[in-house]
Amino acid sequence: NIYQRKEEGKQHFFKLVELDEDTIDPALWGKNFPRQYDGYKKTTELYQPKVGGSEVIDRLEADPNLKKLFAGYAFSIDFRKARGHAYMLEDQENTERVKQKKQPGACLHCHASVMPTYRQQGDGDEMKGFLKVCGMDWQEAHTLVNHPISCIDCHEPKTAGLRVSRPAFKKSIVQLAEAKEAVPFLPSIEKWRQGDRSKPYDVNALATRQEMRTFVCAQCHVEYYFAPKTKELIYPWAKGLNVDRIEEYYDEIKFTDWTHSESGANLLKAQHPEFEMWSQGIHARSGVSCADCHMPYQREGAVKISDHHVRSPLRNLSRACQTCHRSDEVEIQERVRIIQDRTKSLLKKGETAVVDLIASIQRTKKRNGAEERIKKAQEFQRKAQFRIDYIISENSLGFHAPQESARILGDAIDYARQGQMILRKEDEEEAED
Amino acid sequence: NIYQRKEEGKQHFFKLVELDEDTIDPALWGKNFPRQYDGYKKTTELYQPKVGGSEVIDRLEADPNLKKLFAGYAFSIDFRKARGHAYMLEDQENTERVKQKKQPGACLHCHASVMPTYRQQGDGDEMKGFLKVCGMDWQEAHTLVNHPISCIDCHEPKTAGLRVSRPAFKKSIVQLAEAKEAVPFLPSIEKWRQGDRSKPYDVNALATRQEMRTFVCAQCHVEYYFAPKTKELIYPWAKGLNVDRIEEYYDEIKFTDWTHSESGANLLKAQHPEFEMWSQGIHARSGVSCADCHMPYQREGAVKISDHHVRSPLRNLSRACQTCHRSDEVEIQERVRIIQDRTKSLLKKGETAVVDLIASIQRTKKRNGAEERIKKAQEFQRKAQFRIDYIISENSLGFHAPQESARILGDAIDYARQGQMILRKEDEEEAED
Amino acid sequence: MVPAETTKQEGKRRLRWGMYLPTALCFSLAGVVLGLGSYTFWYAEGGSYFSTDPRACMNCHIMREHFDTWQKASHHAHAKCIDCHLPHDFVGKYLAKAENGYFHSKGFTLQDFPEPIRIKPKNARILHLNCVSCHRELVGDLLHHGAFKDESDSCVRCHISVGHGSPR
Ligand code: HEC
Ligand code: HEC
Ligand code: HEC
Ligand code: HEC
Ligand code: HEC
Ligand code: HEC
Ligand code: HEC
Ligand code: HEC
Ligand code: HEC
Ligand code: HEC
Ligand code: HEC
Ligand code: HEC
Ligand code: HEC
Ligand code: HEC
Ligand SMILES: [Ca+2]
Ligand SMILES: [Ca+2]
Repeated sequence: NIYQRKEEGKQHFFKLVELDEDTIDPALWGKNFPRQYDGYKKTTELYQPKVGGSEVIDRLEADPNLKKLFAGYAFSIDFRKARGHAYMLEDQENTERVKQKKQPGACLHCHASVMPTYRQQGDGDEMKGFLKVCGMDWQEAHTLVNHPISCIDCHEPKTAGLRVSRPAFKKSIVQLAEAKEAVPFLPSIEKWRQGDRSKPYDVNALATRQEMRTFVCAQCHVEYYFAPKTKELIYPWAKGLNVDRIEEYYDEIKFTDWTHSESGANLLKAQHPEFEMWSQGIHARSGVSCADCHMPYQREGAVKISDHHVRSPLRNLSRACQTCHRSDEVEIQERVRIIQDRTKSLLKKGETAVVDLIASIQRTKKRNGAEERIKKAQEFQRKAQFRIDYIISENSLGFHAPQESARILGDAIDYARQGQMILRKEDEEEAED
Repeated sequence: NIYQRKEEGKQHFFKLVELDEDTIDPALWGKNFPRQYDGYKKTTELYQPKVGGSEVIDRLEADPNLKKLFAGYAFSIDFRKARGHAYMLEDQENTERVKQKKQPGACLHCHASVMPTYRQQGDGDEMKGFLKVCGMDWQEAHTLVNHPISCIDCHEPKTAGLRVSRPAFKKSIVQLAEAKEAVPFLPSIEKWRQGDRSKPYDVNALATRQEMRTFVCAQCHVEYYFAPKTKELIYPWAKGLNVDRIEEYYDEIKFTDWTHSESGANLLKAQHPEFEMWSQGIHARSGVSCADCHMPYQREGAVKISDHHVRSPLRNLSRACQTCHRSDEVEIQERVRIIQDRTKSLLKKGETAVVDLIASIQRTKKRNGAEERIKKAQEFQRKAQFRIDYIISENSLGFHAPQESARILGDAIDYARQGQMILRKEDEEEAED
Repeated sequence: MVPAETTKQEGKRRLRWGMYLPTALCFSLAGVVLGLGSYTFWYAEGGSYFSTDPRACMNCHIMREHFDTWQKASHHAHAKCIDCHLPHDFVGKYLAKAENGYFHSKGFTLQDFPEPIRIKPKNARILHLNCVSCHRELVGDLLHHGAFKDESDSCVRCHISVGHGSPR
């Protein structure tokens, strides 16, 4: 490149500390990069409205439908709103889902700075260590880690360039690359697909920088499941990132997270599919990354840095949105509100429909002879439940892909109501079973 | 060639013909404004894929559900895709809805250049003439007009500035101004609301130029009804422009367009609510007008003119979209397709649900004693039908407001399925009626 | 502003460019000739095209809007057309001028360019590098850590309005 010379910037930072792959302690990184460290530390800030005196928003309390929807599963015991990155390990330790239920070591993949542990457990082979730790009991695995997310999880220690570290992501993105569904929002994968495919897609080598600004987040902010026996953590992308493809994938491998304690249906649990939802939205198609909105640039003295106080962009609208959108803050806020209100209104209807369906199944179960129809109704519950849960657990309340979120909820409503219908008969109809 | 190019630096405009409020003939306007006239004439172009050898797309043939949904109403006899403006009068003359059914003179308000007729019939008072013509038989009124839309319908003849001419619009926008629902996308109305309101909102005096670039279209591309006795043409905006507000309005005045011939439900007909749907979208909030996309600027030599070949922007993507959106044409096309595909998929489910509901009601009607429940089911049909029809008859297939369109369809599905449910009983339930 | 740093590496590149200079000049010439001849080019005031004066660009009415919007935009006081649109280094500047001169003359004469006029990918990269060159002080650290290392990102992605106001 003839103009490459200009790419070389002026250097303002000083290498005071030698960092390597085992340097988890962010304070050490902070010696070299004090501004980023300052931002990172702010993820301890609590900014949610306090509910009932506690600092935690109890989602089960905020929406009474949830207990019913998740009946029989750990999420009906304890389910809270996410807090800042600083709390990720502590919040996992404290959730009743871990305290009251048996969980695998796989949980730690996204809640701790875990790479050195993987290497250690795998005798230098991080994939091997990853698999080993996944299969441990949570309690055992937990003794092997001691820090929430740190710089090393997103940065390569020599240059501080971005890279992904997480084994589950590295493996699953290979599956995605090999899937058929188009991914125009991930140009490096589209490009790899055009090639000879002799080697699997290698994310750290091939991803564009702008993709990396999303991929580092997609290491964790994704839908996942644990392989039934090994408890290996897997992201269900082998058919694509659309919710319908993910469901197909689960159906094909006959996967089930739990059996609903009231209806007996075999259900799927959706968890924070932010990456998947983002991928269906107009921002992804326009090349806007997670970091653009959640870690916008910020001027600090003579230099610009990425704001490492990862948080809701609504708390930082001017930097997060206004370079691209010229409206004033109130207007931008209002646009987000409208999108989220529409999502909420459909979500409420979806939840009501599934709750109704659960009650119908429960009532119908009391009599004999309806087994076939109950089975069908349970299948509808599975489809509807996964979709409303997809929106419940996606943390932007529809913002990351407004129309797609509404489409998913429309489908959910239709499935739930059809499930109910199967359990009812028109007055004129003969009993079929 | 390059000499000419240099010449075109200056714009020439010669007033060759004196125009006044009675100059309907666009050819006369064309003497002064030949470029705009050239564009206008192109609205004769037929560009839809030809179906069955005909130049007209038969929507009833394309979607067999429609006959069922509109059973008992004129729209089940003949319903086509819109064509260019040049055809508006001819297409109304030829529709079986006019040939086989009695229609009022009100129909002509949006299909002919009708203002001189109104003044003539009202002895100089256009409001009076408007009301008189509305109440006539279509056949009688039709003899009073002879030209589809012309320049005079959107332009003031002295300056060629934009203005709205249509009485129904002028009256209805006053109602909208007095409504409670916020209309941030119409700043001149918000401003009027802040004022002392001593005089009703006067659209030609108060609207901004950018609003006028939408209002001239909103004279016709709107949902409407005829007042039951007088057949006065009215736009149902007294509570706001959102579909839920419009439904409330109709329910409050107990309005019904027709009674479904199979289910007996009293239903509403939605017609081309482009303006209303646009108002709920992000483009409206961003101040983007109908003319920006449907009449984009086009350079003719050194002069920029508005493309008077009003048509689908998909046939003119670069001018219609690329001034604001930096993506290439294929990508823009793809974005529209994705939005429209999502809408289509939900619409199909909505139609199926309403068709199912109609069948349920029909079956249930055969027995006695279910009157109360049938009545409730019919109410659900009304709600669901209006919403799916709102999307069917809105001609952008969701593009003008993607998430809102999906929300409306989600609601429609929920209502239709609830209607069905009322007619069914769970096996365990006692018959209630 | 930060004075251009002359590093060893930079010197090396200059040298390397010295080797290509003849080729570049050829291209440059070919560009002008292909651009429907020097007559066209001069008639359309191709001469003033090489000037730093923004009014030179205005010689074509087609550039009028860009001139007008530039006058209202934030950089009116800081940068002229060529500061943003032509490479700041000597060789690149003339190569780009020749190539762009070709497209400009061709476009203007044949009126066959697509509208709205859209910046070509190569020129978008030149533009980006010009932002960097004036703002190196501010964004230097970002570049050091690999930011903007490929063409998936550019300053203009967020700051498109600095030259001609916001398109939306
Ligand atoms: C190693 C896993 C991991 C990575 C990588 C990660 N996150 Fe998180 N993130 C989490 C977890 C876990 C939480 C919830 C913490 C809690 O509630 O205790 C969270 C919480 C959040 C929150 C909520 C913060 C709040 O204050 O409400 C946001 C926003 C967020 N992450 C965005 C991002 C973005 C953007 C990136 C990439 C730049 C990213 N995350 C990378 C695991 C991760
Ligand atoms: C694929 C990455 C990933 C895995 C695996 C994972 N988490 Fe999380 N977890 C996250 C992210 C991202 C958040 C923040 C977003 C949210 O709250 O939905 C989060 C939030 C949480 C929270 C705070 C909010 C809440 O749900 O109450 C708890 C507690 C939690 N996780 C526990 C667990 C447990 C227990 C497991 C294992 C069964 C687990 N996590 C596995 C990524 C993960
Ligand atoms: C165009 C801007 C934009 C992009 C791109 C974006 N987000 Fe968001 N995100 C938002 C907004 C706005 C919200 C809603 C915040 C709220 O409700 O407080 C949000 C919410 C979230 C939340 C919940 C935060 C909270 O405080 O509850 C998480 C987690 C999140 N996003 C992660 C991601 C991830 C991961 C990506 C990339 C895959 C991403 N976002 C891409 C704008 C964006
Ligand atoms: C959740 C992921 C994540 C974590 C954790 C993280 N960073 Fe970053 N960091 C990013 C992203 C994304 C960028 C933007 C990089 C780019 O645009 O190329 C960035 C950029 C940087 C840069 C380049 C300059 C800049 O500000 O853009 C430095 C230096 C840096 N981070 C240091 C740190 C340090 C020190 C820590 C720990 C205290 C840390 N990072 C933790 C995601 C992370
Ligand atoms: C780097 C650029 C960029 C950033 C940052 C960004 N956006 Fe966008 N936004 C876009 C683009 C591009 C579009 C697509 C439409 C277009 O081409 O203008 C868009 C579309 C939208 C839309 C309409 C589409 C929809 O999904 O309804 C909304 C609303 C929106 N953005 C809000 C936000 C908010 C809120 C933020 C900050 C949290 C934000 N954007 C940050 C570039 C950006
Ligand atoms: C006087 C009433 C009236 C006005 C004013 C009006 N339209 Fe129409 N428009 C119609 C009618 C009627 C049709 C259908 C004609 C037919 O199918 O024969 C139509 C058709 C159209 C079509 C479909 C064209 C095609 O080729 O498929 C578009 C697009 C359209 N109008 C946009 C607009 C826009 C934009 C404006 C304002 C700049 C506008 N209209 C103003 C009555 C009007
Ligand atoms: C408020 C304005 C308005 C009124 C009143 C109106 N139309 Fe239209 N009409 C339109 C517009 C706008 C279109 C183009 C959009 C479309 O096809 O939905 C149209 C399209 C049509 C078409 C072509 C497409 C189709 O539906 O087959 C016919 C025929 C038609 N109208 C007949 C009538 C008849 C008959 C009446 C009176 C009962 C009437 N119109 C009243 C505005 C109006
Ligand atoms: C941001 C651009 C944009 C704006 C603003 C806009 N439209 Fe559209 N409109 C479209 C697109 C795109 C379509 C879909 C065209 C297609 O499917 O061929 C469409 C479709 C239509 C159609 C059907 C055209 C056909 O050929 O079937 C009509 C009629 C219409 N719009 C009228 C309006 C009116 C009236 C307004 C203002 C109240 C408006 N539009 C505002 C972009 C726009
Ligand atoms: C459906 C409405 C409509 C009709 C019919 C119509 N125009 Fe226009 N016309 C517009 C709009 C909208 C503009 C843009 C005005 C603005 O931006 O202020 C416009 C602009 C113009 C202008 C100003 C220059 C320009 O091109 O922007 C002239 C002159 C003009 N029209 C002449 C005509 C003539 C002559 C006819 C009939 C052959 C005609 N118009 C028919 C809507 C219409
Ligand atoms: C005059 C400016 C303008 C024109 C013309 C325009 N748009 Fe937009 N568009 C916007 C703005 C502003 C947004 C909102 C997001 C933002 O602020 O960037 C937007 C958002 C969008 C979005 C994302 C929001 C959504 O509704 O999903 C799409 C898709 C889009 N436009 C497509 C188009 C197409 C297709 C056309 C041409 C038919 C078009 N636009 C014409 C300004 C425009
Ligand atoms: C401060 C930097 C700056 C200056 C000075 C500047 N421009 Fe630009 N120019 C831009 C940017 C930014 C773009 C948009 C590039 C893009 O879309 O990627 C642009 C785009 C253009 C385009 C292509 C149109 C498009 O939208 O892609 C033309 C033509 C142009 N400029 C001409 C000029 C002329 C003539 C002048 C002087 C009167 C000028 N520019 C001054 C930054 C500048
Ligand atoms: C000879 C008439 C003429 C002159 C003088 C002129 N332009 Fe242009 N310019 C054009 C035409 C014609 C196009 C469209 C060419 C195309 O898209 O292929 C254009 C396109 C451009 C583009 C975007 C297209 C691209 O190739 O990236 C930029 C940027 C630009 N001009 C900048 C300038 C600057 C800066 C100047 C003055 C130094 C200037 N122009 C002087 C006629 C001219
Ligand atoms: C010829 C030098 C020069 C060029 C080229 C240049 N700038 Fe600037 N820019 C300045 C100066 C001088 C200022 C004002 C002082 C400051 O903030 O450094 C400025 C200010 C800014 C600002 C802050 C004020 C504002 O306008 O928002 C931004 C952002 C910016 N430039 C971005 C860019 C981008 C992006 C480009 C390339 C498209 C660019 N600049 C090209 C010299 C330049
Ligand atoms: C992803 C979006 C994004 C990109 C890409 C981006 N910037 Fe910025 N830039 C911002 C934001 C946000 C601010 C405001 C920071 C603040 O207010 O603290 C900013 C501020 C600036 C400022 C003004 C700083 C001040 O306050 O005076 C300049 C100059 C600037 N950027 C130049 C550049 C240059 C040069 C590039 C390319 C190397 C670039 N930007 C790339 C988002 C971006
Ligand atoms: Ca899951
Ligand atoms: Ca109606």
